[in-house]
Amino acid sequence: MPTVRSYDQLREDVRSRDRSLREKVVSLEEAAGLVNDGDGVGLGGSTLSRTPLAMIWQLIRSGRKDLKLYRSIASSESELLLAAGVSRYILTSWFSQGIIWGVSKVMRHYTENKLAVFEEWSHMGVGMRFRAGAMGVPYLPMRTMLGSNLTNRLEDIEESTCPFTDEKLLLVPALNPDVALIHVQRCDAFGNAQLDGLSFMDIDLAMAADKVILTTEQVVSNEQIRRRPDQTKIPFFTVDAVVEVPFGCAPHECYGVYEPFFDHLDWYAKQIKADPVEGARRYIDEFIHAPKDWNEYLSKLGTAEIVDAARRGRSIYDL
Amino acid sequence: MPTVRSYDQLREDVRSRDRSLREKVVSLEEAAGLVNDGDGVGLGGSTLSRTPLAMIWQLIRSGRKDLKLYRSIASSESELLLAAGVSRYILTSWFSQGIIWGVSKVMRHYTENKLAVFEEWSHMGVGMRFRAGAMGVPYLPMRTMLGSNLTNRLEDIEESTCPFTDEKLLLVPALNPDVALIHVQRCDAFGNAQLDGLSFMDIDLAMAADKVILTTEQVVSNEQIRRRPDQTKIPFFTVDAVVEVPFGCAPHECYGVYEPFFDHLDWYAKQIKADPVEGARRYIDEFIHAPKDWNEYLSKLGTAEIVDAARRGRSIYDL
Amino acid sequence: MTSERNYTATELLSVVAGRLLKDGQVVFAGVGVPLFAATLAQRTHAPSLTILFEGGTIGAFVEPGKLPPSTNEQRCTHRANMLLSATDVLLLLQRGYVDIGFMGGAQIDMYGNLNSSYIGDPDEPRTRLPGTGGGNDISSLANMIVATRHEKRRFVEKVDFITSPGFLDGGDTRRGSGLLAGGMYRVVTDLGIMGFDSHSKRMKILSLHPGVTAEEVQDNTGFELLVDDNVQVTDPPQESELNVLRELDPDRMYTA
Amino acid sequence: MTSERNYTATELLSVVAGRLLKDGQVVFAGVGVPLFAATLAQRTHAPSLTILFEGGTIGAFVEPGKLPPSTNEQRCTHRANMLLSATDVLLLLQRGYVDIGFMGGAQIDMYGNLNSSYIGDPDEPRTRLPGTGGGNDISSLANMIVATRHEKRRFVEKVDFITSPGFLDGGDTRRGSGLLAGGMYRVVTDLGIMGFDSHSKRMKILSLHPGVTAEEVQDNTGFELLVDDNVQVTDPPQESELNVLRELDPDRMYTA
Repeated sequence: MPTVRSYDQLREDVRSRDRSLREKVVSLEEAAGLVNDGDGVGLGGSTLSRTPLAMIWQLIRSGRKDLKLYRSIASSESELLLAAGVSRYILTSWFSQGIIWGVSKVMRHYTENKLAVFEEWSHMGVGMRFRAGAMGVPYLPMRTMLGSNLTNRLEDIEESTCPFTDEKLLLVPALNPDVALIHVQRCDAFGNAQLDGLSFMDIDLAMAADKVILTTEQVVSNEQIRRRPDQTKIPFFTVDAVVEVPFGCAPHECYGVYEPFFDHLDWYAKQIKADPVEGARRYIDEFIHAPKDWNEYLSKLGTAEIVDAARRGRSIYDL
Repeated sequence: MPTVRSYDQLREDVRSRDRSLREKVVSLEEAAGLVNDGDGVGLGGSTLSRTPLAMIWQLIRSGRKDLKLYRSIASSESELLLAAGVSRYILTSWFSQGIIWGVSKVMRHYTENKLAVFEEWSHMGVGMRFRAGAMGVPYLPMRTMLGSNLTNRLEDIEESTCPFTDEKLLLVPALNPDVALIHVQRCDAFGNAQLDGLSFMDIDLAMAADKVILTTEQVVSNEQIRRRPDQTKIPFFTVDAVVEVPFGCAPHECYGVYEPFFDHLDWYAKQIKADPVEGARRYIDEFIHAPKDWNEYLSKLGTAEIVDAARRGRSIYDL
Repeated sequence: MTSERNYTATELLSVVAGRLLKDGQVVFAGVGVPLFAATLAQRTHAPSLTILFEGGTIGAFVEPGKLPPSTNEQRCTHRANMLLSATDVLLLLQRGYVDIGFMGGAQIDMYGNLNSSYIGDPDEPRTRLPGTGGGNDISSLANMIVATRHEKRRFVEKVDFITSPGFLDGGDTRRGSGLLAGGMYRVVTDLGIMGFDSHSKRMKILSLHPGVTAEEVQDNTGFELLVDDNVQVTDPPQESELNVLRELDPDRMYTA
Repeated sequence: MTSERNYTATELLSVVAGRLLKDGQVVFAGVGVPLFAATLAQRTHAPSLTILFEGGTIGAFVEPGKLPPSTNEQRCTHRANMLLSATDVLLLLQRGYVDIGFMGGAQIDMYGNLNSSYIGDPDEPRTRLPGTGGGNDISSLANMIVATRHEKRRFVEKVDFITSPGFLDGGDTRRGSGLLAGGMYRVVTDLGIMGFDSHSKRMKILSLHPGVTAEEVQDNTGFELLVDDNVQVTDPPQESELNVLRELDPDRMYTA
């Protein structure tokens, strides 16, 4: 398959989408039905922030296979997707458990044993690829990754001479994921989404994807959205499903609502450190497969941690 | 001069700017001193919206010459700059007095008599040029203007074959104005600017320009800015001067603060219709040169119109 | 044209253009007829249609009596779903999210090319027009509806300047120029509805308004029109449709 | 190294790196030493210095005891001047608004190339490291300060993989690759401060920390270091500097 879809195909793929103003609130299970085995899946947020964890949790429960993952910076959510057998391929710029816990031992196990591929682009490279996809152009020019060895390992990249300045530029191809999973603080039933704080690459990702599944802390009325349309960051017609999932990023953070669940993540890191494969598998069994629903999962994280994470989350607005 | 600056030159031009966190509130007169005869000047806003009219008013009073104007869509502000002899060149996509008053008769007089150049790019073409300038790349690829006659009259444009898809693309060159004039609802003394409502091309314009002069309805404390950093749209280090000018877009509008002064604009349009050249000159004498300061100019617009425009402006938030 | 009709030309254009829109579509509209047409469609057969404005507004709702002076002022944004930068709203077209764009122009030719830049030789123009705005972008990327008065000076053999591309020289020339999407869909005038032949891309009469003949349309056109084998007669504007328009523009500032 | 010193290696690196920053600069910083260095500079000689974080934060202010876990969480943004998307904050580098970037890596070579991708053959790596993140972008576009422990296994003749470009093969090779801006500025370690020869672009000792000899530095380096004709002795960290650091990290989570 060529890296970049032809414009004819790209247009046809958008044309066939239902872009009407319609309500699209569904359950996690129903939303997972929109993701097909083998899909390229863009994950919103970055590192420990606004990670669409509830949707990832559901995809693992639903037994999805062979997903190709795209994320600006990958963390424990991608460890779980590898360890659960949902994915064997991730395109990202950095894959770590988080600076304080060091390199991802799950990633090391899977990549060093050639059980999974970690395709490495620079952070801006990932960003330019989503942005080209969002803009409907086949590539964007940029001035990094040149000279390094990153480009040696990538096929889908072109060095080019600028017709205006004769300078060397790198052309990076558009990335249009089959589906994007994005968590937001609030959106309406149509999918008009408002994001607070850091947006990472989520807006470009939403515009670039063929399909968008939003999870949201809260579904609000369309009236509320219309009061400040300049706060809407993702337009409804790019969105295919809306799922209301309070604490939908736990144990990661959602800006202004909760900070990361550090104690849980510390505990998780210890399990992984002891045995990356078995530790992750046990974690997945206990926290992902065993709970009967998302709320039971949250209850396993513990009320004290939820309250503490929420207290810290809200404090960002205490000025 | 080549269309696109070399990257070496672009970087040197930024490097030499004072980007420190420093207060930069000045008067209109002082800010006008930052604009040199012959400069390429990007005008913020669009049509009748958030036009940096106070700064334009001051540039006319200060007798600037040979400015090259760049604006997404041009309206009466550009008529005044032509008629006052400040500029003989405008790059824009549309030059009208506004839909309800029809084509700009001042523009017609100056262009049809070859007294001024109106260089026409498509609206997205202008946008892509500012965006390339903002991104630090020499060009961006796009899919419009192809096939039309617009490209015939432009030298600084390249048709190109996409190395990924073999599709035809148009490459449009970066536009980095010498100075950008932008009006905002509020900013702090450092130049951290928050915009409400429609942003047009102002954010790209600010990032692209070598120098930014902000006029603002209100200078607010840095503390207020820091309360919602996700509302800041222009970073202080791109800004060279901040001028507090209430009603600084009059008789155009400032989103959420005042709508256009329709009666005044109707009256202006009548003067222009009767005699584009003399009408504009008389208007410039009476409304730009004669008043002793901006407040006296406002008083000539009349209290009733100011109050009415403000009432209509605020009504946008009445939901 | 019938003399007993109880609607203005603008109202006729708005009603006929509005009927061409389908529910669920995303429509790029300017002020005047396009906005009336799209709003009328929203309030009749297409409630989930979305209106975009070039100034950056997504999901506009026009309030009766508060029509915006252009698509770049705050009135456009009242109760909108989202605001974008002008560049980003145009990029929605390039990404393919927009189905239909509305367009006008001082001249249109048999291939639907539009001129809003120069009357006469562009080097020595008789009239310098306002220029493309987003017109070139919209007509390069979306399916276009042109709504305009039907006049010979407007419907010309060859436009003096192609500001907004239709089918260029017909046949496959539009595609050959690199314009892979969009193209002219319909031309709606006070006389009829025109489409374009699928091969030659020449303008073709599809429907005649009540009381209008094909000859009358041809007489008001500066090039030879094709005529569809199965020409329809346009249903006249209904009272209910006209009522919506008159509610939107009670002072008849735009619909007169 | 002196044994009587009253500061940790991290504190030493932070102080020395902080002194390299100039007032008014715009600095791209990660967590750990870079953030300590930049914040220390802000609170001492460079009050109008601006800190950017890769996650999208402009003008960060670090609060004592509330250090962010990475540059992508909300703690980074508390009392910031502005937030941008991750892509747009990286584009600030490309536009040229950023003076200095901080960088680390598992390996660095004599030309300042950094490896944070693979130890061993990239096709059969002994260790797959976390990767570049924004490191490649920052080192392609800004002047770089590397702050790291001085260990032979880290300072290698040739990195296994160039994740973040220094001067590539030295001389003009960086420029020849298309990287027209930025480049290695300083390498700060627990032993000294290194710069790069203006012609060959080889790493060169500029300053030795108190009690450290050039031989000691060479012994801990896997390639031949140049030595500046005029090598300095680093001023030891001052009490006032250490106090700032200890106030920022009272639990010594990061400075220990």
